[in-house]
Amino acid sequence: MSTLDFSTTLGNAWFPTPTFTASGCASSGRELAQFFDLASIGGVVTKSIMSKARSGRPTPRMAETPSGMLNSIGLQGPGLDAFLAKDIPYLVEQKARIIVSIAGETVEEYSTLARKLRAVSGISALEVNISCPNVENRGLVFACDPEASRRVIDGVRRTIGGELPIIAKLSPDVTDLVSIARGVVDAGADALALINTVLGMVINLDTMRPHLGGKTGGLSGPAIRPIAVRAVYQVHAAMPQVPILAMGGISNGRDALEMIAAGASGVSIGTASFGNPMAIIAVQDELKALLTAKGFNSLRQAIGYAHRPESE
Amino acid sequence: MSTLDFSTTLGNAWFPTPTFTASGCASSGRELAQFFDLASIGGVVTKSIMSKARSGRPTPRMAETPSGMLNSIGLQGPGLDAFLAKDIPYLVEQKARIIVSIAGETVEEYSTLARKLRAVSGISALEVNISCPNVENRGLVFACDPEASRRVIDGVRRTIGGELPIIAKLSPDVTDLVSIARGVVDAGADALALINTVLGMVINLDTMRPHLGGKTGGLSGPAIRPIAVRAVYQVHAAMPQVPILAMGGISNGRDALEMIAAGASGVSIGTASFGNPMAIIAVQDELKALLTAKGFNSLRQAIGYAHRPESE
Amino acid sequence: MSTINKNAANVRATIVSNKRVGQYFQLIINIGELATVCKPGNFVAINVGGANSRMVLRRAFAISRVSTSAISGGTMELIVAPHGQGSKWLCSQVEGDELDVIVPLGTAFGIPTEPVHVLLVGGGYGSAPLFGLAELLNARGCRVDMLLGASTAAKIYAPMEGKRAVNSLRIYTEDGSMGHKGRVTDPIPEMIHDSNIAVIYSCGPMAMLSAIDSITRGSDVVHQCAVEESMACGIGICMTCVLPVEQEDGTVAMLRTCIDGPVMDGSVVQWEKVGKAL
Amino acid sequence: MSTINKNAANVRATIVSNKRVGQYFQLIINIGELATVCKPGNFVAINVGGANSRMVLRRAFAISRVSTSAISGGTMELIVAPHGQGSKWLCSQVEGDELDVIVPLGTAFGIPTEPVHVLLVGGGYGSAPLFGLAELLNARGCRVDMLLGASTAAKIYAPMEGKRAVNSLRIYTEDGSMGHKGRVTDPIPEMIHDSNIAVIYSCGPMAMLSAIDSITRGSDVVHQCAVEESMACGIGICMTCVLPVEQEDGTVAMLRTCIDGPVMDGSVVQWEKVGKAL
Ligand SMILES: Cc1cc2nc3c(=O)[nH]c(=O)nc-3n(C[C@H](O)[C@H](O)[C@H](O)COP(=O)(O)OP(=O)(O)OC[C@H]3O[C@@H](n4cnc5c(N)ncnc54)[C@H](O)[C@@H]3O)c2cc1C
Ligand SMILES: Cc1cc2nc3c(=O)[nH]c(=O)nc-3n(C[C@H](O)[C@H](O)[C@H](O)COP(=O)(O)OP(=O)(O)OC[C@H]3O[C@@H](n4cnc5c(N)ncnc54)[C@H](O)[C@@H]3O)c2cc1C
Ligand SMILES: Cc1cc2nc3c(=O)[nH]c(=O)nc-3n(C[C@H](O)[C@H](O)[C@H](O)COP(=O)(O)O)c2cc1C
Ligand SMILES: Cc1cc2nc3c(=O)[nH]c(=O)nc-3n(C[C@H](O)[C@H](O)[C@H](O)COP(=O)(O)O)c2cc1C
Ligand code: FES
Ligand code: FES
Repeated sequence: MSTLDFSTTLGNAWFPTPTFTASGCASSGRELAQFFDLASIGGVVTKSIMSKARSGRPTPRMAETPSGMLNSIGLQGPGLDAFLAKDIPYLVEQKARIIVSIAGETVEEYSTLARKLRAVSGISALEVNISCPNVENRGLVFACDPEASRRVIDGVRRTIGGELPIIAKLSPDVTDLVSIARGVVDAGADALALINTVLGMVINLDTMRPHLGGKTGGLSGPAIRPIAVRAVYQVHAAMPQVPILAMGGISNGRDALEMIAAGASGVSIGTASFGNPMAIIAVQDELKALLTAKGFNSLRQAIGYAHRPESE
Repeated sequence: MSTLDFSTTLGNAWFPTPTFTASGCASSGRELAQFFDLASIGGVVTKSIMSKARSGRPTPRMAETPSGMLNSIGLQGPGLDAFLAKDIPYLVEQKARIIVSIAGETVEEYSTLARKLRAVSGISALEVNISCPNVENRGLVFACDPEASRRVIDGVRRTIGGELPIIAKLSPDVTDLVSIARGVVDAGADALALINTVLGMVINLDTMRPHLGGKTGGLSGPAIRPIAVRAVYQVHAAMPQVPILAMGGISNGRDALEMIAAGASGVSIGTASFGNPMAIIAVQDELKALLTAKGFNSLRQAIGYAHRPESE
Repeated sequence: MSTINKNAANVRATIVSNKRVGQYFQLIINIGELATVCKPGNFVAINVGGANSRMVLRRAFAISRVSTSAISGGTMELIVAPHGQGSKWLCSQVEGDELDVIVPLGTAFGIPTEPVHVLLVGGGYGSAPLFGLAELLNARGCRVDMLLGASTAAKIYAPMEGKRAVNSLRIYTEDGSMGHKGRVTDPIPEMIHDSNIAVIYSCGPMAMLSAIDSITRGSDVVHQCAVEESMACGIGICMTCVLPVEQEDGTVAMLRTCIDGPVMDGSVVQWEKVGKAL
Repeated sequence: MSTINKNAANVRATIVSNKRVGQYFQLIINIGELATVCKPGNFVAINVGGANSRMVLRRAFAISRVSTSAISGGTMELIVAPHGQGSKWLCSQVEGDELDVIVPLGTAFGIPTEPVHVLLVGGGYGSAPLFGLAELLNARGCRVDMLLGASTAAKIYAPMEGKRAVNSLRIYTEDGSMGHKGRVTDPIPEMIHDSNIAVIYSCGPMAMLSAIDSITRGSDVVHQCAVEESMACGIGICMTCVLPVEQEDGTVAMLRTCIDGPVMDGSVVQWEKVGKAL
């Protein structure tokens, strides 16, 4: 029996396993380290970091929904400097592979973040979260605007040079995901992260008002998995050469394999960790067992398998 | 104790209760009539009818997903003539209020359908399902294209005259739902139906291929309810005067009240009827009890309540 | 025009017993008066997962047998394979638990008016409804031969009592772990040739039904098969459960197997078009 | 830097008993060795709804008491109000059922090094963790007064045994159905004035905690309160459970109540900013 090659790559970054935390769902990594060794997973994707400290949205920041949840955190975080001083050294010390997620309010802010991260060692890749309101354009979310998306990635690419792979994280709340994906790839993204949360709302029937402090929130969890699988499939069909880091409701190895077959090179686990801090480890073990049971010699062979004609 | 005025209007059509079937989730009405009196609900929204008979998509046509399902029926139906000969007379005989849903592959087909329906008596309103591929524009779904959406509604409006209210049914799979909504209202829609299913996919891990015969399918059920509530809230905020028929995961009276508070004048129940054929009756009874318990004298008072400032 | 089984009702029904039988579970469920209107071939649709379930759709199961006794009232028997999350949940329910059931649904096997020679072919749990059918046919004076097949012995469902109404029973397993080694369809051509079989009743995987159709096609043998398509509602309102069926006028229509089936005339089902666009 | 409770572990734990007490359910759960590392104020996070549940998030409950006996091993007690679908599910579980629990989580009540006079104030099920706390304080020689309040008698949780460690206990109900009619906060100003209360420990609705803060603000009385914000994860990874808290440098930060709480210093919580953007 041959052993499975479980490794994967996103751009020029290599990872021993294809399982990652999802941005914003693992805080700084410390908390999950109580439950498993951070070096044992593919990597930690950090909470999206901005230039300055941010206190985020008012509470309540969550609502549970059928097989999912809404969150409206509003990118609370310590700002880049504190992040570089405290969180990165900790993760490096744990021998975790690190994907830093960045977020900005202007095209310039993204470039600034990239510039400061350029020289930081121990980082495997940058995930660029463009699901943020663009203050220069009436708060329209970057990821919903092909031109703004392109400009953000272009700015980051120019700043960062060819060193670090750029993973552009897209929102599913668009009419034509493939054209946005094409735009950011043309602008220099090495890989894509699909999908960010879906915009949703819950009304609190006691107050008869929107339940969340931020009114709307992002829907995540198993409820959105079929949307994520479709997004990965569509984008992989259009650009089979571009690696995809897939996320959206992945809770077990079967969910992960759906994403891999649809075209993902790696998977991020977010909401599932809230219900089960060991979810990533479970996904990793189950995915490995499934691939082996199906006779694959490597993860690579399974990537995009669902696109092959029925006859193969 | 005052009795609740439970009636509602969509355009100039009046209904004694605000609870409807959802298009495509009640077949011709006959089947549900075995479980309750069709005249006892607000009305029956018929399966979207096209000019000619259609056999629809290959099987499998469904996949269950967490708190939801995917369907890819592909608008199977008998065509308008058979529909007018068999289904309408039956519904009229049951004293059901009827909203006829129409679908087309071209702008012209919608107008043709409207022309033939114009003279048919016993119809309360037309629901125009524009979530169909436009054969004249590379199969791009009408509802994802502001201009095509507008042209469909404009054509129907011109044909039908001022008699029948037009309810334009929109897809949530767009970047800017409000602008599509504005476009169809400007073109003559009296009301909006929100939301159609969300595009999704499931991979069958036995075959490692898309599970559905049609590959992608429409996601419905409780999983999408937060998306639907958000859509209703956004559109009502932008156009508070336009009545909304809300649908998407409504399974009980509380779900219905969320939609009403977000801005809906009526609710359609689709997927919930698959699990519980009496779901519409349950929603109706529970919604009535909830409104009464909260001290409302009429449904009307609760419509859009969530938009009021906290202080009220 | 086809309509929903006119006896169908949505009831809460209590589980009388749940026993493991090979790889299946035999559930006896109290459905009171409704037991008297269930016919061989009819099925039920059951809610699964309980109050906080993420499963929103009903599951369909063939009624294996009904019995109406003075003590327990009317009951029905189901033979359930623990397949996915919903059927596994059902198999884990115990005596006294309540189920939300719609029963009876769908068409029934047609019973010949003459005492003819019939062959019953069951694959896996597909044998379940055949024993009740055999009793009925036997009571009408038919000669009833039965063939049961499965991949392996534990998937053969053949209760002792059930065999009483059968004149002959042959079992086939693909791995040879019980009865003859081979497919359940292997002996059919010879049986048709050697004896005067008027009707084949079949229930099992679609591939088995289709194979029987190829055998009976062109012959005088009537083939009544109980088909199985993925069903979202079971009551005719969703259009997911369709099969391509030839109409009287020669056209092919996608018919709902929850209403126009599950029992269908095998010769009009367009087997080669199943899973294809028309 | 604040971190997750270093003793926290994810375990499967068996329910030893589940009893109705007024409008609450008292659950005794076997958590073995972990019982020895639970402190008054700590909480647990429990998975709800079982295998096919549509509820994806854990529910948080204060540990009311722990006990370590030779026979049953270590157990913890929870007092659960059947509020929404998740807590109702938990209340419906019976002896022998297994739960997926993360325990212990969060901060604990600080115990004074001197035998001072303390006041414990509990609202509704908020009284649960106070009895274990009272025992500890009593053992340290503190004078322990207790005030319990709720809207109505059935929502007062005050077990017989619990009262032993308390020097005085006064109960307030808003409808007057038990004890004094009024709010549990009504007598506090006078009590502070009349006696030498050094610390108030409180647990209950946020409005109650905030009201106590207005009373103690500017005084020497230390206010340790166990707060309750909506929590998605309970282990510090989601940032949903935050409260605005004044930092040493005078700035206000949104701190995670699952890690920096639930027990917090009431005087640094910015009560008027709760639910507002900073
Ligand atoms: C008319 C009819 C009679 C049946 N009789 C029996 C019987 O007597 N014993 C038995 O064990 N099984 C029977 N089945 C199959 C049974 O319905 C499926 O095994 C069951 O629905 C699978 O559900 P699950 O939750 O375990 O699997 P999942 O894979 O989780 O099911 C997901 C969804 O797909 C549907 N689905 C999956 N497989 C099937 C299937 N084979 N047929 C229809 N829908 C499916 C389910 O209903 C559900 O909505 C019958 C099916 C039909 C249509
Ligand atoms: C530190 C802490 C200690 C607690 N101790 C107790 C206790 O001892 N006894 C008790 O009965 N209850 C306690 N609660 C409240 C308990 O967590 C909620 O009542 C429960 O989560 C509600 O879940 P549900 O499924 O019944 O309601 P739902 O309304 O269905 O819950 C929906 C979601 O909102 C969250 N949520 C709703 N209300 C609350 C709340 N008040 N606090 C936190 N999250 C909430 C739930 O966790 C869930 O994710 C405590 C809460 C916290 C944060
Ligand atoms: C509480 C919470 C916070 C999140 N914060 C971020 C974030 O800071 N940056 C980001 O790119 N995505 C963020 N996300 C989105 C997730 O990374 C992920 O894309 C999404 O939740 C879908 O995956 P899941 O269903 O596994 O959670 C957040 C999600 C949640 C639930
Ligand atoms: C099986 C199925 C068939 C449907 N067919 C149609 C249709 O013909 N026309 C239409 O406008 N919407 C159709 N829909 C969408 C529903 O009308 C509704 O908008 C959607 O399912 C969301 O509501 P629900 O979650 O209550 O099902 C269909 C949905 C399902 C599940
Ligand atoms: S299962 Fe819904 S129509 Fe047959
Ligand atoms: S509940 Fe998730 S950080 Fe506190």
